[in-house]
Amino acid sequence: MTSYVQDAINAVYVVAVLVFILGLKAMSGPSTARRGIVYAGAAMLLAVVVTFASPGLSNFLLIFVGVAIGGLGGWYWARVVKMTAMPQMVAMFNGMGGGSAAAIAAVEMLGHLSDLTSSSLSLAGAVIGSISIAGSIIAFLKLQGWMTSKPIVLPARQVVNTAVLVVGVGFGLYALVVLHTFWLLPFYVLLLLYGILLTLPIGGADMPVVISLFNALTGIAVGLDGFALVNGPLGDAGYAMVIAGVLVGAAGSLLTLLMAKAMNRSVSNVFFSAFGATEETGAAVQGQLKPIDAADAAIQMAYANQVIIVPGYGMAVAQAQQKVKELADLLEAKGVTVKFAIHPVAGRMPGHMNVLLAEAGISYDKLFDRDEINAEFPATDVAFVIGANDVVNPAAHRQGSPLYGMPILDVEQAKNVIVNKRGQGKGFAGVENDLFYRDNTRMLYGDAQTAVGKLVSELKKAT
Amino acid sequence: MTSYVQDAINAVYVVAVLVFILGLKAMSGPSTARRGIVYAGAAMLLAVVVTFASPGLSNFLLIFVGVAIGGLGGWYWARVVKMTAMPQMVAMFNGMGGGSAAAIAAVEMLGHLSDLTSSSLSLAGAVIGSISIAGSIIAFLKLQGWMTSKPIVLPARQVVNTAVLVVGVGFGLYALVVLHTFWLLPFYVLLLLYGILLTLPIGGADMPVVISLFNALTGIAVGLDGFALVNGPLGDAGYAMVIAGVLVGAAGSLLTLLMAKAMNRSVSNVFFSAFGATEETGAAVQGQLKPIDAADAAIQMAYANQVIIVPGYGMAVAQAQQKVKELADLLEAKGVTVKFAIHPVAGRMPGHMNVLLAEAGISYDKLFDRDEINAEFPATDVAFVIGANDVVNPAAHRQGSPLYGMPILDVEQAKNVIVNKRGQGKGFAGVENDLFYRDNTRMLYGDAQTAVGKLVSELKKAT
Amino acid sequence: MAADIWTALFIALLAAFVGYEVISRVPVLLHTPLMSGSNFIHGIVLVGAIVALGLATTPLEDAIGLVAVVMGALNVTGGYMVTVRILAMFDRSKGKGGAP
Amino acid sequence: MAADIWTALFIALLAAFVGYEVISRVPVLLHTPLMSGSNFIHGIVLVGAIVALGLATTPLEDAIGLVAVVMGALNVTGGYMVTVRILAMFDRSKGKGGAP
Ligand SMILES: NC(=O)c1ccc[n+]([C@@H]2O[C@H](COP(=O)([O-])OP(=O)(O)OC[C@H]3O[C@@H](n4cnc5c(N)ncnc54)[C@H](OP(=O)(O)O)[C@@H]3O)[C@@H](O)[C@H]2O)c1
Ligand SMILES: NC(=O)c1ccc[n+]([C@@H]2O[C@H](COP(=O)([O-])OP(=O)(O)OC[C@H]3O[C@@H](n4cnc5c(N)ncnc54)[C@H](OP(=O)(O)O)[C@@H]3O)[C@@H](O)[C@H]2O)c1
Repeated sequence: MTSYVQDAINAVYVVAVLVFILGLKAMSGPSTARRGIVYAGAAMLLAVVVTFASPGLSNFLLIFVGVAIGGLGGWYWARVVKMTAMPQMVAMFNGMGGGSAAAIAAVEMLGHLSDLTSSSLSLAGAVIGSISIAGSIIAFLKLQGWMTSKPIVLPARQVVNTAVLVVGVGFGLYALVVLHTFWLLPFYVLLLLYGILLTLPIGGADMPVVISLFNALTGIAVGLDGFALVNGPLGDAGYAMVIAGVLVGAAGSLLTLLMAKAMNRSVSNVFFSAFGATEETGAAVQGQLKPIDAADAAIQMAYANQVIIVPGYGMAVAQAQQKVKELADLLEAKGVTVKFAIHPVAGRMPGHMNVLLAEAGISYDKLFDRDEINAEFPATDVAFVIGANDVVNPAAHRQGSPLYGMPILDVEQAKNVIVNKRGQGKGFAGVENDLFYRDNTRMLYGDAQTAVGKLVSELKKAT
Repeated sequence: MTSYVQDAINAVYVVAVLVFILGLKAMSGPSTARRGIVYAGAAMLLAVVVTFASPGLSNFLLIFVGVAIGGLGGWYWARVVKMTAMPQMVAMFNGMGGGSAAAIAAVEMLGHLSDLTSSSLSLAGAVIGSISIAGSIIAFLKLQGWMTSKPIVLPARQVVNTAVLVVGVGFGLYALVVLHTFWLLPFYVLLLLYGILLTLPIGGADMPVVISLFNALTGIAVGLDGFALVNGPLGDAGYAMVIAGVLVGAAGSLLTLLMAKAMNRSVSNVFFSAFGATEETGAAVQGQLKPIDAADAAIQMAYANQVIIVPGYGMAVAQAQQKVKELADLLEAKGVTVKFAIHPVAGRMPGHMNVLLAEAGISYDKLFDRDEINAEFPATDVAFVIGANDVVNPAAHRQGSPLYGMPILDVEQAKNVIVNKRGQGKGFAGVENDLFYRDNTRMLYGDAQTAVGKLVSELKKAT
Repeated sequence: MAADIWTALFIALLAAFVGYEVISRVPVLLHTPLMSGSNFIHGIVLVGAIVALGLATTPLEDAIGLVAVVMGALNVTGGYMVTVRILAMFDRSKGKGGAP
Repeated sequence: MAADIWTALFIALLAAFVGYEVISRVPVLLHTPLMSGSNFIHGIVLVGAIVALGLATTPLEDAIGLVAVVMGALNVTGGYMVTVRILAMFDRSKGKGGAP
């Protein structure tokens, strides 16, 4: 009997793994992405449900309570959270996965410390899972603004961090050797501490890369747990964990590298340089900032043939996307062609601008990639830069600049450039931007929401 | 002890599988391809060598003899064979793999007919392996010219073939059910027969697709054998077979589809339509063939600014590549720019033209893809087509033609076209080619080797 | 036991390749949903957590197992929901082609 | 036994994905060497053949096992040699870039 049940369960796991892979594949193309996640979700549900039929389980009440709390909590939280808080949400749920992996490893080690192969694998899973949960929580706190998003740089941190890691792992290994579970306690404490220390010196703006890396790490932790459990209670479900975990581990590692590359950083640079803490580079810039007021800016845009709007991080923090949509609609009503130039790493997460503008109801076919739109700037009357800085910084063309090599939007070639920002704040990379000092550039100061709001009222008045 | 040996062997298999995958990956890019095969070869050697250390083996003398015969034979044969005979060589070695898989399955079934799971898997491996070896041998005979390469169409073949397959598999299943190995004999005989019958109606020109499909099938047969052996004597070596086999099965299936697509056929069409046996389509063509003699052709080329040479199947069968090289050198000596336009499916195997021309010593940077060169024809004085037909047939632009949709080389746009062929023979697709009747086209009749030879002597005379 | 580790290694090796290949050509635009989607997929950890809690014998194991289940469930449902919401934002993409 | 079939299924599933992904964007030019190269890789059948012959007990099994070994060895060495020779033809490609 049990054998048939086991076969049926295994079949479900095999199918689930198949669908996960197909789902992930589908998720890497824009047109198939939604279908991918829905299928993967169905497969996951199935895999979780059949697990209840695994032979020898007890504790069903507790399991139900746990699944209910976590499931409803996660569902609710993810539904109500604002779109702009998505990155920290991903960080949080990812951390939960790492925590779960660490906890499973703990249960396993408490029960079967004597099986050296399994415990070693569990220990490895616990190391990685603990780092992932602690680090992810710090990332969450920083992005949520419950903790300064500035890099926090402790003295001698490389030495201290390494020491914490080594001593922590040492406690774990000692527990395996002397077969005494007590030593797992300091092991976990130190590993969690290490995760915190590792993440503190990283600035908020680097967080997408960090989250992606912790995501990959959690995958690996899950895979290691699966490894450890294959011969024990889990059987082939262990393989499903190994596959899903390693899959995410590999995919996530690659994604981390791609993300870092897209913003012209290296991963080790993100983790070990405390970028943004001290940096203040940039050659002295010639020229003057020339302000413009909302009325004049509105007139310039209203009489333009074509306006290209370049949104950046400032638009996101000011939540100005609705106003921007109104502005675009008004301009179009006046016969102006309005396009949006979207830089891939504008904002603070990949695809940030697309997500916000789409949310505000701006039609997707007005959004253009760098490659699609760069050639159009020379023929554009007004380029309106809203809270963007690095992605339009011509310093990227100059060797020696920290931005050197980053592909930028060639805004400076437009006939007129209007830049909205609050003051003289630098961009994420901390580099001066001489675009702002050019002859054809005017500065429209103020918070993006207010400033664009004023433009909107000016335009309405003019009608 | 054995356990450590076993671990070491397993580690080698894991590494071997890793290298196979990397090797295959490398082989799909032109610049890394050679490195890929060399690494894969080293991994294979290692995997074979450690297998000798597997616990419980005997019969070492026989094994050595077998490996020596097969190894030296394969090595020698593959070294001495002419480059033009490569496709049938691949077919042959692939068939050997299928045969080996079928034979392993036989040994397995003879020894352990009572284990139903393993025997069923072995039986499946035997079915596929037998088809693969028999079919591959027919493909070899056809391509080698030891058998007519025309499709051989037997009456009622669909019915007969299906019957042979069904009855054959029936014998095999019967053997498993009654646990009597005798019935494996008619099983093997009928399956081999099926492989022959399946391949007979396929014309020589379709063979690359067929070989690729049998290649994928052999992979699957090897995978099935591995599957069957995992729990038995092979242990984790079985997994190595499963992975390598399924890898090739999947890669080979995809490759088969890609190949069929590149020549505008479907795989089922290849197998079930006996293409080329009856077909004789093509609208009536207006106009006249206008011959040219070698002297005039030579003069035209010598006074051209640019000559584009378009080689095809006829050049390959005539083995004219050396003469073509001479021709190109002479023209260049006279200041003529000479380029080669290579259609991806010119000839009878993918990459055929590149291989032959490169072998003749023509520098690779004179060979151009369709995409690279098509735009150049209008500015070309002479396009010289040597034994190509379908790949330059403008009928591909006309809906309704069997060639419709195939991307072609737009030779007809050159100022002058000189076509070398032996007579009025049609191309592989059997379609009339009205390029030959155009006003700017002249026919240079004769076997490619002779005709190009004459051109060469004319040019030498002129110097 | 030892043999199964090798099997698991084979599996891990292949899974790593699949993961790598699947992601290797993804547009920057999809980095965030893809990160979130793969976050959801390691939610399979819930399966392990259920088994761990289901087989727990001491109160301490029960407690840690419960934590594992709650966290795993948070991962899996939250990860799913976030991904669906992010992708919903991209849905207007219909008009503009995108990858093949 | 039954369990191992599932394991092997996992492995086969993953291997199929890897095979598919690895080949999915290959230029026509490389179809022939790639066919030949994958032909070589299923030469791993020789490993199975060696074990089969090594464990054969009756004369009939010996004979069939020997055939399996000979054929497997032909596959593996011939497949290797042919691939190397075909690729050697492409070696002049150096000058002209090619895929990254
Ligand atoms: N997309 C990603 O995945 C990602 C992830 C991490 C990091 N990054 C990095 O982030 C940068 C993104 O470039 P970006 O051009 O979008 O932004 P940015 O270079 O960070 O510049 C943002 C500008 O907006 C202004 N600003 C801030 N708050 C504002 C508000 N409320 N209203 C109006 N303006 C405001 C700031 O100047 P004031 O202070 O004077 O107002 C600042 O100069 C790149 O360097 C990229 O590498 C991107
Ligand atoms: N590359 C591949 O992988 C592959 C594989 C299978 C099939 N195919 C198919 O093969 C075709 C290839 O096109 P193609 O243009 O290269 O060849 P083709 O269409 O087959 O035409 C070859 C021409 O060469 C002439 N010819 C034959 N022997 C000759 C000789 N000794 N000297 C001079 N001319 C000779 C023939 O005419 P005469 O008889 O009048 O001389 C014939 O018209 C396509 O249809 C393709 O789909 C390609």
